[in-house]
Amino acid sequence: MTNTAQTIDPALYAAVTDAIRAEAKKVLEAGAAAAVVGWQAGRRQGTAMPAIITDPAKVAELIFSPACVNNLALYLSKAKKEIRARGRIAIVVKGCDLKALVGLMGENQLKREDLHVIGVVCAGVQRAGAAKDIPLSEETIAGKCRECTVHTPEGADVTVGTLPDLPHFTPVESEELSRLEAMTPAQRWSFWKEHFARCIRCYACRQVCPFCYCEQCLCDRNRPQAVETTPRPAGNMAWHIVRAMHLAGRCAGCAECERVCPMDIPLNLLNRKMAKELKELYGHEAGFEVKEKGPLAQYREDDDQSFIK
Amino acid sequence: MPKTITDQNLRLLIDALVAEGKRVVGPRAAGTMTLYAPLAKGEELNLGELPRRSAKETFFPLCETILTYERDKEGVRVTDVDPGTIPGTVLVAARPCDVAAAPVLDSVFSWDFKDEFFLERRRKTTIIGLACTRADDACFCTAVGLSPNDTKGSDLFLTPLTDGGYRCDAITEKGEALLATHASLFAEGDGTPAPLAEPSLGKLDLDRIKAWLDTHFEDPLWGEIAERCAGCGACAFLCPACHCFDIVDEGGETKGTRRKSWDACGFGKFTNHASGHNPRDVQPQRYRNRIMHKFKYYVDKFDQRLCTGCGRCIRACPVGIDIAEILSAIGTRDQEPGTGKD
Amino acid sequence: MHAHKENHAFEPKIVAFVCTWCTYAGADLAGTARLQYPANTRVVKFPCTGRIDPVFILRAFQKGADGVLVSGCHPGDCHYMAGNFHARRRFAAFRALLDFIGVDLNRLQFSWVSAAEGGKWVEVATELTERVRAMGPMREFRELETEEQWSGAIDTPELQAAYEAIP
Amino acid sequence: MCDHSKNIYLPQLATIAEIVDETADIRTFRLVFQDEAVRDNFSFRAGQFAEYSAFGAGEATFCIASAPTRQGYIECCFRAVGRVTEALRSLEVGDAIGVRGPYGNSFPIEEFFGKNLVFVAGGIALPPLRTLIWQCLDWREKFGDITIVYGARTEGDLVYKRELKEWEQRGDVRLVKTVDPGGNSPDWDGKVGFVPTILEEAAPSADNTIALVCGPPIMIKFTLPVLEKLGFADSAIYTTLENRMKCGLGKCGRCNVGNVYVCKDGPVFTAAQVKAMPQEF
Repeated sequence: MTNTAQTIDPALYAAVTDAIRAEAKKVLEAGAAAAVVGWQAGRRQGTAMPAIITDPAKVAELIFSPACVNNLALYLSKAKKEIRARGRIAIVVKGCDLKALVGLMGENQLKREDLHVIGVVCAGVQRAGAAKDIPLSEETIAGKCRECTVHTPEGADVTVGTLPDLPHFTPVESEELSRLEAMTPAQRWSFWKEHFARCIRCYACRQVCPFCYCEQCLCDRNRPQAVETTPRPAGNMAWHIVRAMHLAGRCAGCAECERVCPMDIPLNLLNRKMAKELKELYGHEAGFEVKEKGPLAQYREDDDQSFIK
Repeated sequence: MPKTITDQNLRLLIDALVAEGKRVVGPRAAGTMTLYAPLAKGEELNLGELPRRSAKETFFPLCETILTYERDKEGVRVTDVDPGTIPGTVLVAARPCDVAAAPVLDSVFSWDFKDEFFLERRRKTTIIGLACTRADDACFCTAVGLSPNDTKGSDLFLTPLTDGGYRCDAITEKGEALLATHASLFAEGDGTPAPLAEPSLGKLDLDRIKAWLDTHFEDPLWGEIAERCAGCGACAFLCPACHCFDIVDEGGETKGTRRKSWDACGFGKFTNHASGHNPRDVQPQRYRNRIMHKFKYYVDKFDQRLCTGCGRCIRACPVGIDIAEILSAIGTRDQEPGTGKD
Repeated sequence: MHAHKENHAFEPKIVAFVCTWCTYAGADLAGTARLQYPANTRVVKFPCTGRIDPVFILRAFQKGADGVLVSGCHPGDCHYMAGNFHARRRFAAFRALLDFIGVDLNRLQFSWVSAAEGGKWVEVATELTERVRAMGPMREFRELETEEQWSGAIDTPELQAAYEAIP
Repeated sequence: MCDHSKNIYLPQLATIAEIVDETADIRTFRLVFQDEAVRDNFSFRAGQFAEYSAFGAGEATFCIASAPTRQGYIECCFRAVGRVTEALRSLEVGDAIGVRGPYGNSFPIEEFFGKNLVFVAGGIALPPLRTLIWQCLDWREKFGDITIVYGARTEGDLVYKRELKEWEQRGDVRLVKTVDPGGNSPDWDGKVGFVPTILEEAAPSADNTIALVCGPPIMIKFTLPVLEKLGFADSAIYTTLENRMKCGLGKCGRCNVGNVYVCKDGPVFTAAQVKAMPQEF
């Protein structure tokens, strides 16, 4: 996988688009799925948004492009009951999205047999706020995609696309994680304090997260109140700590929380850190295999307890 | 008589206002973005891009204290917040779409009961608007009846000139006064205006949209749009005109603060009753309220619309919901009353 | 690194979250045995360490604790079989998170103290109290508590005073 | 606290003078304003509501349940179901709470002069009518016949039990009280049946009569057709709506039903008005 050009060949996306449409048409016509959850183009040039297609005549609306950033697993979580109520759903997933889907299965939120999974080979998607230029480049590719290890989803009912040679990208997320880890606690505190102070508590991070499907979020509860609801530095800090903790060992790393943050808070850094810790401590990693229990829902008698007196 | 001001003098004006003890709020770089924030000096003014959050927080803070309380054996003591203590402010280089929302919000905050937290901030703030020379594909001010050089709400208005300076028009007495006190920073004349921004979306027929909304409380459209809505508050919080808020007590039983803070009608718990009953139980109902409030309810009540076409909700929506697209669609819809099916 | 901040007036507030079966009984034993330990510790009793949500630890810091002690039964001794095993993983993860956020972990101590270990309870409580005393007050969360977004900042001295009085 | 505060969100302090447990979970507070001037000058109309604060928990919205004709105090009645109501419930006589109000519109009582009145209430929804009932009883000569149909799930769920007795004993009111089937004890002396059924049985004349209905949505749903059958026009039927509110002042944007702000245009509406609203409550 070497590529001397610093861009990604857009041919992949066009090929995948065709394949998604064909597969969608097939499953809808055969009645194998009541709806296909995929992406469609937005009004603005170079944008895309989630699409729920039920009519085989409309499959041509489906697309795959570097703008197809959304993790559609969100639409199969308990938070979106109406969609699942339609019946068997076909869903288009990138590798990172599939990990979330698998996580939801592990948490008994979904049954594999209720889904028709259309896996797409993905070379990367756009960074939030990047220019909508084609092809995707060092400038415009999302941070998570620079060090993606799941370009090709595994275990889907059908997987479409062939991965082109990819350029080498600097792994900015890992580098940023290392940079933070090397800081003193006081430096890290001021780093996060500054970021969280900008938070406006729109909860976009929570609402797009496939794993934030609780009917009653702890942070919306007021008897007792665990986290202040006002967008002040104090409550913001608490909210982001609680969010990161509740996703620890569950997060599949799709980085949607960070992408959607209108205040550009690097939320995936927290998720990455927790994923790294849980891998080191308990060997857990989000993947394509359904696990009955997450790392914080199980234990071993010989787990590390060097931090306990 | 029109005046002009150089970019350098605009920054000196900010320095002078700060020196007078005014709070000067304007676009300032904040990490990866620009935000409206207090400027310590003119140099901090950052005119490169549209600030990520609207300027509404100048009048309607994200969160503000409305009282503090203390409770002990003697009883309860409440400390009032005097809205009169709000500092004199100059909002500088605010975009027309942000500024135009302020007079619209005056209506709701002043009908019958007067919300002095908002109104006092309005009274104490002088607004220097700035025409836009660049629009992106989310901008649609012209579609909702405004324009990149609309002076609605501004006290003083700056129009960029080809030479990098600005033409400066006093719109109100407040603006005149500010101009007069700092006359030495301005020059006579009007210069050559730089070409204005040209938002791409055509003018919307807002009356037709209103007429459709009047009769389509129930319509399949709401389900179609909002099926993908994730239910976050990004659109409402970035919007210059959204003004829903919550009132909460924070602190303990013995001491604490009552605060007013931004809220959003897209949140599931927004209208939830203590009993568990929720009048707007599903996302399409909530999204409908958002559109209805902006383009019908507020029009019915105050004859104004809660949208200035800034495009922030379009840029920020995690799932690509595009209000301009929805309005265009509504504008071309059949005006026959709804089917009654949602 | 905080040791130089000598402040004799400073009495740290230590919140101890303990399980009722082991550590609470251990602390009780310390009391009946008239063992001395600093009076800074406020004990909050739980049925099991498994019930001690990391949010409680966060909340304690937010509400003004200078140090937090979490203690329960030794592994294998849990009254509910595995509560403390589950808690152990959760605490390990939460510790890492707090550290990454920038909370000095010297303010947070976990321990296993059985019903018979009154002496160990005294030792753990004393050690944490003295360590935190040397570090000085936990300023980070307290400062956050008083910070406002610029737009909502309050300017009257009266209100500022009333406001600062809020813990 | 400043008398001339410009802060519309600032409550007045009131002391709890009396607590009455109406049922196992419904409680009445009698409140006396601490500030003498406020105590003397506080005036409201039947149907208006207020925001009551339990400091530290927040504010909750209830109607003012006492009659405008009774001065020197106000009363509110609430069920402990949420954060604020539970905090209120934990308070004792002598404790202080905050009160903001009165807010909203009211029953147009002047328009009822010379008419017969039928009050229909279910469960905890009697307080919004009780304020008007007492005002009408205090001004008894201004009205024709007064009928009160009040029901609850069980005997224990009836509120204002002492007053029900008083109304029963007065010669100038017809009280029909009922409990749902199975909700009665052996010595229950009222009716057994759902409110709409009992209303139909009681069959008050619609002639020159105003009906005032308040109760859970399901009761209202079945009561309106009964009233229609009895000959009541929608414009002669009044009800009160309740929605989640925060400001009570027409600002915060959550209590609206369509373009109607319940806190400003309501809470009192005629059935005709309610039917014209989008069905969103």
